[in-house]
Amino acid sequence: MGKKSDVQLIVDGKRTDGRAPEDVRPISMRLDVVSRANGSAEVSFGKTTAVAAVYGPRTLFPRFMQESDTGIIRTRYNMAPFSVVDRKSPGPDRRSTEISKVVRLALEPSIFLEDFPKATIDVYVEIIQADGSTRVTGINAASLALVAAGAPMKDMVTAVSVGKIDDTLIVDLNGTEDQNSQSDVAVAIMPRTDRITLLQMDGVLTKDEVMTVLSFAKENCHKINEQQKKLLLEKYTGE
Amino acid sequence: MGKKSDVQLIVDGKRTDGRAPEDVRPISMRLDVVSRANGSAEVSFGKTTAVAAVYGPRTLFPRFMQESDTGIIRTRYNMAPFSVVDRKSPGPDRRSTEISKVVRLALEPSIFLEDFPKATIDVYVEIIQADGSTRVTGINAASLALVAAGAPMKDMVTAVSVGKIDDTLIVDLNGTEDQNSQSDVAVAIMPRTDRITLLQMDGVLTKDEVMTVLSFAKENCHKINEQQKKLLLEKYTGE
Amino acid sequence: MGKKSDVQLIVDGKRTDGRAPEDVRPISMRLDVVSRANGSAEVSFGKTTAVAAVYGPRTLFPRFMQESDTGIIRTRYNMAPFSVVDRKSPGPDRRSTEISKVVRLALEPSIFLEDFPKATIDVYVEIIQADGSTRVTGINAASLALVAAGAPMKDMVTAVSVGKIDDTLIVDLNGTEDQNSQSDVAVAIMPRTDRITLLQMDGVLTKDEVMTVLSFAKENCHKINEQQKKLLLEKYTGE
Amino acid sequence: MENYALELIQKGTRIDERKFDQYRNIEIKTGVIGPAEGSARVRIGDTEVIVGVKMNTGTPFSDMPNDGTMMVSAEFTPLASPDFESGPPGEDAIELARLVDRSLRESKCIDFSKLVITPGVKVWSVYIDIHIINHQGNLLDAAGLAAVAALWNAYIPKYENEKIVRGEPAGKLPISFKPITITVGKVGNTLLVDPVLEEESIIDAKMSIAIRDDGKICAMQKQGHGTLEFSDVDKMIDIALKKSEELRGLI
Amino acid sequence: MENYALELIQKGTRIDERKFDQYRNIEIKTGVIGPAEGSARVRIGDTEVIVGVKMNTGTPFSDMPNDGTMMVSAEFTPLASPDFESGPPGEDAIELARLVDRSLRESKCIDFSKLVITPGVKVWSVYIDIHIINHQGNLLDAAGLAAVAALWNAYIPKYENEKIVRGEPAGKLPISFKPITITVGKVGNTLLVDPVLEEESIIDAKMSIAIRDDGKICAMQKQGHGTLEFSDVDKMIDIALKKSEELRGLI
Amino acid sequence: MENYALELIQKGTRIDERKFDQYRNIEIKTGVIGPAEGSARVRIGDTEVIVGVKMNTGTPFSDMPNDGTMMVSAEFTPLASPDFESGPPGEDAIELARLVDRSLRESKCIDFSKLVITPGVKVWSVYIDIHIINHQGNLLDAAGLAAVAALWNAYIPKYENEKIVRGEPAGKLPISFKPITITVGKVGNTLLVDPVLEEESIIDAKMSIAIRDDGKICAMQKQGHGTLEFSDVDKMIDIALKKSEELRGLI
Repeated sequence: MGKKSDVQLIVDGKRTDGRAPEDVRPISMRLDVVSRANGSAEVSFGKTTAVAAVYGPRTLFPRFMQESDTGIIRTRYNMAPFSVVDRKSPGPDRRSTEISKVVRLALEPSIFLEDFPKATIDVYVEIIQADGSTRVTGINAASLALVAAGAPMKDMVTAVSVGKIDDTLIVDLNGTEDQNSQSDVAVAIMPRTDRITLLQMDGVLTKDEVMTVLSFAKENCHKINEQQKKLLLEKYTGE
Repeated sequence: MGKKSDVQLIVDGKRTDGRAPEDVRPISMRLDVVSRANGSAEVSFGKTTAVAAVYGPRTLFPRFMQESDTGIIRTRYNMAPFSVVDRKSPGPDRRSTEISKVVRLALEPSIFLEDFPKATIDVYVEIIQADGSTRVTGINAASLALVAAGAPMKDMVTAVSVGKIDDTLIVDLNGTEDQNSQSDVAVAIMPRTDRITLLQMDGVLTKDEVMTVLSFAKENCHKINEQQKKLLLEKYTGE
Repeated sequence: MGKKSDVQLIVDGKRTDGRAPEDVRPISMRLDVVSRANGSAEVSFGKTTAVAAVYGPRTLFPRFMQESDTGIIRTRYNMAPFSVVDRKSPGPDRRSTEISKVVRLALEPSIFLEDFPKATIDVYVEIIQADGSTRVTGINAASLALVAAGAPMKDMVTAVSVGKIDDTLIVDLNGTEDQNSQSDVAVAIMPRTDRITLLQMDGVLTKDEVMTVLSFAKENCHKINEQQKKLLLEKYTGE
Repeated sequence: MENYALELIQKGTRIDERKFDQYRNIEIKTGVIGPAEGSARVRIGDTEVIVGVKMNTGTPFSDMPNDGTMMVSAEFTPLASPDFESGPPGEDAIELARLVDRSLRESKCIDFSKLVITPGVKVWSVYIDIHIINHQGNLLDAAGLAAVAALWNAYIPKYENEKIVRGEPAGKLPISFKPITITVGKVGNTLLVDPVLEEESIIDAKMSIAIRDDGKICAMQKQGHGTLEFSDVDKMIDIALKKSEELRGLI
Repeated sequence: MENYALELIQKGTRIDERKFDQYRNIEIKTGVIGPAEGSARVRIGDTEVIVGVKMNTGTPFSDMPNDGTMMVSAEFTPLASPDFESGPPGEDAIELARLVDRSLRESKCIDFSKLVITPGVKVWSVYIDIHIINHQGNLLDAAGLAAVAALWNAYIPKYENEKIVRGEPAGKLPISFKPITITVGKVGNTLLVDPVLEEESIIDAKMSIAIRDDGKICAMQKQGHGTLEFSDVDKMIDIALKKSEELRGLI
Repeated sequence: MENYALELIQKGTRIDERKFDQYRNIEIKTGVIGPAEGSARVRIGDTEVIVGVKMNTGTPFSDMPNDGTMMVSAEFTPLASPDFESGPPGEDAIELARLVDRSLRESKCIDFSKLVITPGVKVWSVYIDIHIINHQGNLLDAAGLAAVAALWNAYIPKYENEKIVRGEPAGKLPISFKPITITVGKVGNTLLVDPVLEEESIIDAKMSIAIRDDGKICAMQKQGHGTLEFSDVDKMIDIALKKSEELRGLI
């Protein structure tokens, strides 16, 4: 990240995988993939696939961790060993520990925690295939799973990655772009109010560039959120 | 295991340590080797030596692990670092974790768990010297220790290893045989009812061979159980 | 340790850092360096610097560790990764685990534990710079922190290292001396009664030498304790 | 719920109306994980397992200088079941991984002699990772099936200038057998295969039996809290022999 | 206490009477740790952090054969706060270390190309250890400041006969930038910098922004339980740009 | 029970009627562990400890290129006492291992200069593992005795073609001294050796003293919750000097 690659990533206006800068990869979303979870979803952006499952609200143990006036949310972001080109040893590492935290903070504002005192909602995100933008894909899956679980929610959370490669702003970075970007930004918002719940930026940008990147991210979050809502609508009204 | 060795393991009907195929190595058994345990035993089959100690029934902590209508049994199978030719790092590994589980399942059916609700019986098995057949030696020691501890028991548990080397069925594999066997089977039974409580088989055998192996194992378990009973009789009726 | 170095450590009666054998390095002591601790102190002997903080008496959790008729003291001795010439991986190792124990036993006799049943006093010692004699420096800092925390105390604890290099008795070993000493002794006493609370000796000494070393240590402890008391007096009466 | 499943079995039927020797619907997809050299996603009913195969270079064992190596791991992710916990693999995950390991190793499924780069110095190491997505019973059979399917789907990447060239296959992974693990459970006097979760909790004991293409048994393990009779083992092997052929046909 | 801090902010003032864009008194001492190749002890008010830089030799990453490496770790020692626990780094310590890491890495603060001993084989590894001594709020800004100060103070030791000669500098560590991390918090409609502990507990959300000497942003991270509006980010960057110059001047 | 032991000591006698400077019956068996290069099983009364010595090859420390290495570990297996727990070694096990380590190292018991295979590159590493079988008091003295007995019983295996030939001795392990650790406890004004478990719990403080064959002291450590007077140390050393000769005679 933050390094301008020698290879050209945009040729004739097309990215390495043939997309235009403003194209998100093909998205697939599926609900109810884990039988015993209260809610679950599998979301793919191209070859990045995340499965999320939500358990709870359920009573929090050990008891001394309970808070009498509010519930809590816990998250675990994990990558399958085979999800990346160089096999990842099983178990949490520093990166997944940090991402577990930012994912939690990205989702938390969307939930009425005070509705389930002494209890926890546990959100598990497994990355099955990683080709860039894994954390935002995981957040999109987790938000769907939360809705499917009937968690008390103020709004959904929708996330996207935006970046700068070859001095061009792009959306939904794939793995190659992620590694060679001049800048890489992950953003999550609650679409109804455009409130930011996640913002992580790497690379080198001027203030103006940052603000442009954020608008671009917001716009794409809204598009993705339409797809999330469509899926949920089908589940609850259709078929 | 499961690999036919280049070296011949049976020459003129004799095994590497001079035994006939149907011979168990010299067995020694001793009770009450650990002062503060409720029961304990040391058992050797040739140069394989296991010490077992039983603590409990004792109240199980932390309390949330207690089961209100039954007791539980916990086991720990551990090898001393010096017990094997290539020093083993202290602490559990994947093999000892699996064996701790199968030893527990091998012993559990022999115990009236419902007699001690909310409590645990803890069985510790230490392998002091390893020359093949360690898990079955450990089970034999543990069963003696359970009786010595006065645990409420339906029956004893007796275990033996059988295998196939140079196309011949053998009993009580030593270390060399274990590493070069065509097949290696560990069996534990409750001798009064011939119920199987442990069966682990590696290698390649036909169904008929498996069934022959099992008969052979049963027969040898009965012989070993006679020695276990003799020892206990001496203890309780007095030398 | 215990090895007579090839390099000469005393030349013309002077040690590698210019001191005479009986000289302690310049000592600096400061109180109240950690805002939220009940008491804290930073102590340097030359380039060895320890920070100690005391929390408590505070209720001990989990509850089953509480003792109904007495309090306990817990200690953690830790070295910063950059405190030593060869970077130390963060986290406890065997050495720091042992030293945490001996520091606890060195401090414990000075405290009226029975004054705070079910509670704990937690003493944390961080070595910031290590140039020999870290554990005794840590004990001196911890004892100051305990007084500053208002812990119920019978006496202070004062510690010093003494050793033998080039067949000469020296006090307050620096890092080079520590590594090349013929013998290295750490001693802590409660100065009012001359009771020994810590004594660790490495190297090879005759009994007579040991007894001389101990007298030498006692004498130096008293000198150091004067400085500890002076500092406390300033805090509680002065400025 | 558990009593209901038991009651049904005692009446000769099952909670999902299957026959006692009938598996749930099985679905096998291979090549599903881009970054892996081999992969399979297997569903047995709702139970779902992904296995990924990664090829790395490593050092051979000193007593096997001319053989590649293999390592099987399993993660029981807390996502897949409320009974699974975060943290290092527990004894059930370790047992499952070791059982899959043994079925592959003892059956000589992988031809390790063809995985040597420099004899005694550098060989291919086959990492087989079992990832549980949805636990609705009979994990071991699903994991075993997925492992074999992923291995048959796997390739060896190109190796040039002492480096692996990821994504460029140099050839298929050399596989000789398709060992199939069949677990047969015992409830009272009934033997059954492929228990769902509700059935697993009332099973007295079960036997997992790995069968090679030639009908030979290459691994067995009794599981569960109860006991088995010798005659049970006889019948269980017969069931396993029959079902293993059926499942092998799916790969 | 928390409500009092909040009440004051709502009234337009702070618990210690600072302005909203004012840091507490900052004190930076470098070269304070004898055994370290670089070190700094930074106080912002009562908050105190020591950073030590240790130079070791290591292997370069295979995709960066001509670059040295860097590793940032943080210990939240239980000495520094009753809220810190013994044990391996928790998520807060890991996040802080990774944020400092990113601010250094993305800004290209260290010139890694000058840290090669034998290309592809042996390079210098820069270990940056953050040790918290006193936690009274705003740890990240203090840690970031200490890291940069320690790096600017650091030297490369002599390297002779394949060995590091400790204590003998062979030259300065090659440093190009002084990235400064400024954390701006939001309480209601108020934006403020350098919160003390009492203020941190009532902050809705905050943004940490790392700024390079040329005014470019090289890392950002939203923190805290609440949300931010897009217009907040605009204002927060302005504050960070201004304050980063001020703090950079202190090193 | 504890009070009874204390009461007896105050009356000038002990729970098992021994003299204050008398050890329980000591039994030392060497060569008891087939796979180990050296081993000893020591019983002091009911207390039982096994020490195994394993010889491996390793890399010398960079500051000691011409010396072999040694590593002492202790396992307080939960089998040996209800007070011991499963898991990594606790502080008591670590302290015991380190005390045995120091008594061996400081006494120069092992001649490390004779354990070099290739100077600076490959040396013998002596692994000394202490395994507690039965804890009935005075573990350290038993462990120290077993360690020395196992070392005197140990051999260096043959080393051919860069490999250890296990089971074939090439010569004795080079041992020069028999350091003996004697622990002297203080209860009120009474000093005593070899406390049983009931006595250990009422001991104010104790001193472990390692003595070399030439009567020199090579390690000391105060243990226990209480304090000692300087005059106690004087007397304790005298007791240790006397008892160490007695115990050394048993090896």
